[in-house]
Amino acid sequence: MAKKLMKGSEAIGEAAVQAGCHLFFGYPITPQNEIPEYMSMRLPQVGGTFVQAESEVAASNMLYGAAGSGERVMTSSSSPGVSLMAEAISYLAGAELPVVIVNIMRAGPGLGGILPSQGDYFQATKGMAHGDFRLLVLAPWSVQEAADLVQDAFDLADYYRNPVLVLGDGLIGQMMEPVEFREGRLPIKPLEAKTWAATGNDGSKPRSVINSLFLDPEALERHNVHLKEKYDRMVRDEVRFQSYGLDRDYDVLIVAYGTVARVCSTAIDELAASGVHVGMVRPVTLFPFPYQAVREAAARASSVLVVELSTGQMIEDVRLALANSKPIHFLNRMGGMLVSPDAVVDKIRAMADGRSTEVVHA
Amino acid sequence: MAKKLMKGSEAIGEAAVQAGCHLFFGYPITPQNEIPEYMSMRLPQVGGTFVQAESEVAASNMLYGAAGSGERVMTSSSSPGVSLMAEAISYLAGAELPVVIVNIMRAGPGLGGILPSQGDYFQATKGMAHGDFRLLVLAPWSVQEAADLVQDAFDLADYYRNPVLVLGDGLIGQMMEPVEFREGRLPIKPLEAKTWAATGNDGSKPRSVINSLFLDPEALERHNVHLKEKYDRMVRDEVRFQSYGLDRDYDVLIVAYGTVARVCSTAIDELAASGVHVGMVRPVTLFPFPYQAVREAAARASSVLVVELSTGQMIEDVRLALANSKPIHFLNRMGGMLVSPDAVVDKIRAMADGRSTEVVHA
Amino acid sequence: MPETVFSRPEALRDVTTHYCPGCTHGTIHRLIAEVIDELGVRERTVGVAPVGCSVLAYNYFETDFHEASHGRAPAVATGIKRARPDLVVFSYQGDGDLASIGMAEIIHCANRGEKVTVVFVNNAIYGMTGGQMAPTTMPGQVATTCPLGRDVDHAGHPIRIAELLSTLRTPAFVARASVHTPLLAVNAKEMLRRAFSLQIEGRCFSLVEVLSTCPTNWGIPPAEATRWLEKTMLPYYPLGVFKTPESGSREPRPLDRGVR
Amino acid sequence: MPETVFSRPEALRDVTTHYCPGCTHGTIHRLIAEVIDELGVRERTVGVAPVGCSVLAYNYFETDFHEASHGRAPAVATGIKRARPDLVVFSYQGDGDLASIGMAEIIHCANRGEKVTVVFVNNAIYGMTGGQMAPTTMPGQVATTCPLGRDVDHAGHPIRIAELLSTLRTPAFVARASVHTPLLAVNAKEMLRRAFSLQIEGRCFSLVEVLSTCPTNWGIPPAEATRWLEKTMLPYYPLGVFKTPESGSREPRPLDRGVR
Amino acid sequence: MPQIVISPDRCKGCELCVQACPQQILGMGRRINSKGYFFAEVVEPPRCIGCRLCCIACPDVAIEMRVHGTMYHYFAY
Amino acid sequence: MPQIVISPDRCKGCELCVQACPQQILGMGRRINSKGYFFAEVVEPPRCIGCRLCCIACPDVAIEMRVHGTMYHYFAY
Amino acid sequence: MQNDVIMAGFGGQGILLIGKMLAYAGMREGKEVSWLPSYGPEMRGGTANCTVVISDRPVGSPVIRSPRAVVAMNLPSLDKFEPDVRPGGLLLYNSSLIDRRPARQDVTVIEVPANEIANSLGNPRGANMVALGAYLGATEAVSIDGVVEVVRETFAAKPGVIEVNITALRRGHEIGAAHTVGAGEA
Amino acid sequence: MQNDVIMAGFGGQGILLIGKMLAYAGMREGKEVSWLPSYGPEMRGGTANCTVVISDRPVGSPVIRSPRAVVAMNLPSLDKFEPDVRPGGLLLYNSSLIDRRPARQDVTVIEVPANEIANSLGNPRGANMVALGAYLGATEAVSIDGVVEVVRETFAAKPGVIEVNITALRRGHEIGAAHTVGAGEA
Ligand SMILES: Cc1ncc(C[n+]2csc(CCOP(=O)(O)OP(=O)(O)O)c2C)c(N)n1
Ligand SMILES: Cc1ncc(C[n+]2csc(CCOP(=O)(O)OP(=O)(O)O)c2C)c(N)n1
Ligand code: SF4
Ligand code: SF4
Ligand code: SF4
Ligand code: SF4
Ligand code: SF4
Ligand code: SF4
Ligand SMILES: [Mg+2]
Ligand SMILES: [Mg+2]
Repeated sequence: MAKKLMKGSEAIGEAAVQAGCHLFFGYPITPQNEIPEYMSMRLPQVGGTFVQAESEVAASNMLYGAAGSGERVMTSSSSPGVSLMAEAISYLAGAELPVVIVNIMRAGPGLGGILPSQGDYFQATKGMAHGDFRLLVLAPWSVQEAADLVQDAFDLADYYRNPVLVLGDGLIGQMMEPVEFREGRLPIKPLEAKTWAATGNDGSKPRSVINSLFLDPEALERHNVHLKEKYDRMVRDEVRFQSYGLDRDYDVLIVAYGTVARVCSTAIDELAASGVHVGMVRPVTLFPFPYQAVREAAARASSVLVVELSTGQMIEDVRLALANSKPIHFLNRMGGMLVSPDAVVDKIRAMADGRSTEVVHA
Repeated sequence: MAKKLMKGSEAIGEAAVQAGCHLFFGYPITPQNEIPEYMSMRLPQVGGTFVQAESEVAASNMLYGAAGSGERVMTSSSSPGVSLMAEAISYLAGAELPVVIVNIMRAGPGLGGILPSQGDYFQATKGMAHGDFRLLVLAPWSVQEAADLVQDAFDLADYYRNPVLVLGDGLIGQMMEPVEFREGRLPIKPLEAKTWAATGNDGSKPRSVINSLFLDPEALERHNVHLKEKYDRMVRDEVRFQSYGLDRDYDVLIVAYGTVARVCSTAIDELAASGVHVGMVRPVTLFPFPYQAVREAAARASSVLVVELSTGQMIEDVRLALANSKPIHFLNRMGGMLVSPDAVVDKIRAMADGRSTEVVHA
Repeated sequence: MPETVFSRPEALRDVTTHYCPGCTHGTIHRLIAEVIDELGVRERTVGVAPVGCSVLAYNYFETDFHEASHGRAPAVATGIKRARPDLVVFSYQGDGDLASIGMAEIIHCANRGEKVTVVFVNNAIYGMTGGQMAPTTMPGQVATTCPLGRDVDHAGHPIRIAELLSTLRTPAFVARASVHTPLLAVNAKEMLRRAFSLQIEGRCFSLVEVLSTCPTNWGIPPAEATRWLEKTMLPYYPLGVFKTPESGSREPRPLDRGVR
Repeated sequence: MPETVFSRPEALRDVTTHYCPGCTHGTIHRLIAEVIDELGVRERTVGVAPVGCSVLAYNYFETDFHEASHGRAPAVATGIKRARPDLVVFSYQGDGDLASIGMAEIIHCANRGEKVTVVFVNNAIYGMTGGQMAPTTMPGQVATTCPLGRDVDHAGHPIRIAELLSTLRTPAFVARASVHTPLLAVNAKEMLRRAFSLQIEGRCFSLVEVLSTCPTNWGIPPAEATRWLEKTMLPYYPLGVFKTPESGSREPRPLDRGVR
Repeated sequence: MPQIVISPDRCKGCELCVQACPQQILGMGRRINSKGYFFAEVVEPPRCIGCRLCCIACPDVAIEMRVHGTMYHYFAY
Repeated sequence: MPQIVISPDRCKGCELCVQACPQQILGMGRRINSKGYFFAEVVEPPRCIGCRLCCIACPDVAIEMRVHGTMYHYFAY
Repeated sequence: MQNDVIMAGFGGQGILLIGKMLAYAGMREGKEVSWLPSYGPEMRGGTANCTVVISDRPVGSPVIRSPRAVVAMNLPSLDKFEPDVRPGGLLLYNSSLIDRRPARQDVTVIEVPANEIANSLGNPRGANMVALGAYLGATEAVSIDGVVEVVRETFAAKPGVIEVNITALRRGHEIGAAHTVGAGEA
Repeated sequence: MQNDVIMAGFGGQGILLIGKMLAYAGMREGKEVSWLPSYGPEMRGGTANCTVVISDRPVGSPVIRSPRAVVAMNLPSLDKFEPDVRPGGLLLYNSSLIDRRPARQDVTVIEVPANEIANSLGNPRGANMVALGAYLGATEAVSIDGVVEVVRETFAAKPGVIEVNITALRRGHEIGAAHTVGAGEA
């Protein structure tokens, strides 16, 4: 198909529709209102259903019901709304339901503001809710990638029977860029019929019960082991990242994700023009995190710079990857303020001439 | 006061009352129903108020209103209920309200089961909700310590104007042990009058607005920086841990928290009886985590064993502390199954004779 | 040859429930199962279990099931029905589940007119968690979180779900029944049949509130519990049909009109 | 000396609001502030702001304030009032906030009989987020999430909060007013005065629903918006007092009684 | 002739059937079943009028009814 | 004599006062204020009857009223 | 020195209560104690059990996988806990409701016809007290006099049942004392 | 080669629209483009702006702190963005609504009486098109013919306004072309 100039939010919606998403349940929240708005217009055109839920709590539980019926379903929200989905997301993971959840992050905590942020990294990758579970987390850096990852997300969700979170920020949601949807796209994973779905039972197969309750602790432990094995498979098979400028020698390695990585790419280009070579590893999956890629790329650098729109969350994963093997520096903005290419350039210069000090952990 | 044999849940309630908690808002959930039940009986006796909220969402927002009025307030719940409080907890942190929240963890994910678990470690210490914030997290290992930490929690909450989370498990909630409440207990921190509280304004001070909204990103960034500084102060001043058996030489260092650490202490005693010396560092604050204590104690050991009732969450903090300096082994149970002293003994033996393999990260 | 004129319906699995002796959750289960059998929709019925004593309902019905999170069964049912309008979807919820934590979900599900059936079991208490006060607990009734009895000045009056929902403008079938005597149970089954039938015909949302006993947490034996229900609950929770898809809007009019 | 017979009330801060031209949020703010002034309670009043266009209400009232999370203002107000019964507590909430996400909180706050006052601003739309459908959006009304107009078969009929709440058994004052003409605004102020007075007397929960315009998201100029409100909303949302603490229970009776 | 069959293992001894029977022919036995409950028994089978009120009242579907020959019911069920 | 004072900077040009005035003596001016709005003006001050409907209708408290001497109101406010 | 015991039976047999009394008496003797109930699946009508630890030093694990003693008041409890008793430990079982003999050879087995004794004392609900007495008799984990005190306090509101319960306790104690077993070393 | 521009004005001035048209035309010429609106505080009646990047290679940062060009349609926008223009860059301002001259000496300043021109063309809502035309004229960021095409498509549903808008665009172009400025090197 030809390229279309689309808002990130709309591209996400269209990508879902083209991936066969038939139901969307959502509740408005800036900066992603265009996703439900797009779906309310688009889904009826393809025989699908859009329901404006009464809240994010309800939306996420509608998702649970619809996913348990075997349909491809999605919801989207922004930070505070995602927090309200926490309990249901734990249920979705516990009941192993394939759903796609989009979080277009805004700044917090609390009501915070509506401008871009990456303050939900920990929530997305580690402590989203009670209980031991993981989401597969995909972080696009452009509108095109957002569309691509949303489509992949549906396949991954179905394959692993696990919720997949697409983690963008206000920039991804709001900006327009050219997008192309591949025609005749095939699933990226071999997918089986959803025989586990609860769609009525005529006795030809065992009853389907969509459930996360295991009153017997031994059974629940087995379930936990089963889930852990699944997460381990994701760690083994689903790590995605992008290297930038690793084809040359570099002194500093940047680790950044999402639109921040784009800003860094501009800075890297500018520095290259002035003869300073910097490399970058951009995690595309935040869980599973590309520990090995970061470790290997860092091995060639003398120091590492982590850039985030938060007080420092992904930096913990970078520290886990590096285990003190390289000094780590940190550049961040918060509250909706953005990191500019200039700030990255300055920071790299400061690292070079000793004005920047390494982050040391307590 | 004389020792009383009390259920952990009741001791938590009584400790709160004695710390001057005047209001409790909660919603029933096993295994901590005895906390609201106790409060419904006890608070009216001291002129306080118990409100059974319609949900955990409501309870946590009632907490917000009451805390913003300057009163000492508490809620308690168990894992799924805490997930429903996520949004409000982010608001509480953003608006810097001092509250005490008790989570008596049960096994997950989803509805899971009601038996003890430590599956909410990540949620408590890292990703509780959207936005960049931290809770001070206290993890008792006995009923007496639960009572003590609840009292401290009120002081810490007031001092830092931050929510404090007391993280127990079903054992803490359900078991009875002797408890003693110190008479004439003084606050552990110098506390100031809550002039920031919104209690009506006669013009004698600036208006009080309890709020986490900052539409101006520069203002929100300043707020984030302010919060980060607060968390850094906690990291500097509030780390608590307990050492066990570090007064002798040891080959293995155990890191465990909560009731699991108690189980480990029995195992350590049993091993000591057979001439094998094992040390333990028990984090009492999970945030801030005692990185340094773990690092220093591990330096004297040849390997480290982390024991948890989860797929492995605190182990990430131990890895951050150790940065590959020592091999880490892991012992866990899940789903409500408990680690027994025998299992710990076996694991230590297995580490000694090479049957246990180090945990290696992706 | 003797003919069996009363036995376990097909839609009810042949297992012993975990319910306490005399708990009428069991009776209500059976009535639902009988209706499902009689309407011949067992193979396309999907139930939604709540969090409450009936959390294990999925073990008792011979149909596919979803276990919902506490209070959200109407949202889960919405998701199922919107995904698969050909299915017959019912939720089974207690009074803590539906009338407390799940209040928003039930009102909006009813108001959207989702074509699902809700069976609302009102036993005036939180059974599963050990007898805490429910929104439906009677004034003066003792519960573990109102040890001196529900004080209406502090906790308000019991909520009447059938009445509340019947005021919504969207067409619906709303009724209240009880099973504490066999004859009333027969009537309850009739209400359930109408509720399921209206769903199957694609007509409207339907909800049947069923008064139920909780001998364990009321702290009285089953037979006495039926008498307590009769004496205490029945006057406050009148039985009958409150709304039919034909009966239109029943909301109160203003006591006095505003200036125009 | 000229006497000033109309000017900004003391309880309303002397700042320009962020509301769009002609948005009646401003009018409602002023009426509340006038009532607070006239009752002489400004110094002990605490407001609770919602998430919605009135999210910045705390900048406009000269009283202490709490900013609540979306829909939970009644719970926040409960917390404040229970902590400090001597304060006069009011929440100010939009229809998305109160009637959608906050449905459970408003019903339970009213049902517990919290001695707080809720000002419920019904503008039939989500203003702040850019015009999505609200539970109060009129049938056929276009909104960004119902681009072809609200379809009652899909989204149900608009919810009437005053009617819904007036059916609860717990004593309360519940009224609906409008401010789209000056005379109705005067009446709205009278309703607000009664609502605050009943709280101050410790009598009961009180809620005033106020119909409001959203010229921006309705996509019509302010003067036309008042006419649209009059023509479209008023017939469906009648004005008046629906419940007073004296008027007792107003819930519907069953259409037909169950077998006894 | 209606015939009432009470399953000793399904019965939880709640006595609701005893209360329901208009003929007062049901009673609690003195034996304990595998779950620890005393279970209900038919005291005078011949007096049963086949009204099925006991069956309907039993929350545990512990009572079945069989009939030989035609019979009338109080109500359609 | 009632005197209407419209604050040009507070006025957002919504015209609600214009619609409210029974004397039809309010109108929109041709000047733009600092926020970019055309603001309301009193066209014929002497015809004002002091009913305050304009003040009540204004969502932005942009209209004040002063009076010289006693006056009657349509309603208590 | 540590005594630990798992007491188990039907929900209505008063198992949790005698466990609490034991722990309470231990505390009053200045011992370190813990009492831990099974709070298993949120279900009705199952079996109940509790673990009591009484020790001279701070109680380590309140969960005991291999207890020094088990008191089984019904068959399911015996089935469940018989295998867990620590070798050399103690197994008391309520022979009134359990019609099989325990199979373990490596533990001291004490047969306590608790319901029969209670019935014979005209105190049918006192079987739990008989069992507690028997446990005390066999282990002397705490002194019977201390427990008698606790009984008086516990039933202060129903003075009518105090003496019958004390009698039941003492009758159990006699049975247990016939098999005295020393406490383990911690 | 990269062109980037921040366009800013009152909410109702059609700023976001001309930004989109620019980006769209760029895309159709095979360039890489991004369009980013300010979606600031959820408030009404403020100012609006958007950033458009048109480049030969994948767009790096869609956020431009120091744009190569600024189009300021009202005074608050000029106040806000004048300092940010990259030295040597371009500053177009709507002199119809802005009564001060920009102070910057190190950038090319182009005065565009956008509203006056639009009014004079009988198309009072066309000031944005005049400004867009002026920007195109000065930078040739994309070809005016491409934009004309986009105008035709955009207003396809209201054919009546197409030609007046194209005229406004061309009039702006003439003004801008008088000051042609090359695009920067990325
Ligand atoms: C989010 C959440 N909150 C609380 C609970 C605990 N909980 C389980 S069941 C229940 C209430 C049960 O009462 P009801 O709905 O009346 O059902 P019943 O047991 O009386 O049939 C509660 C509060 C939970 N599981 N999840
Ligand atoms: C949890 C959460 N969900 C959604 C939002 C986004 N949001 C902000 S205001 C609003 C609705 C506003 O509508 P209404 O309450 O009717 O107020 P109005 O703006 O119309 O006055 C929504 C959905 C949010 N801030 N938080
Ligand atoms: S606790 Fe109450 S509701 Fe639950 S099964 Fe027992 S009697 Fe029934
Ligand atoms: S968007 Fe609507 S409700 Fe919000 S300020 Fe503007 S007119 Fe008022
Ligand atoms: S069928 Fe009727 S008469 Fe016969 S036993 Fe049952 S209740 Fe009694
Ligand atoms: S009603 Fe059923 S369970 Fe109850 S006693 Fe009779 S047969 Fe037994
Ligand atoms: S006071 Fe009355 S007459 Fe005078 S300008 Fe205002 S509305 Fe018109
Ligand atoms: S009502 Fe107020 S804001 Fe509107 S035009 Fe009149 S003076 Fe201006
Ligand atoms: Mg109940
Ligand atoms: Mg609204």
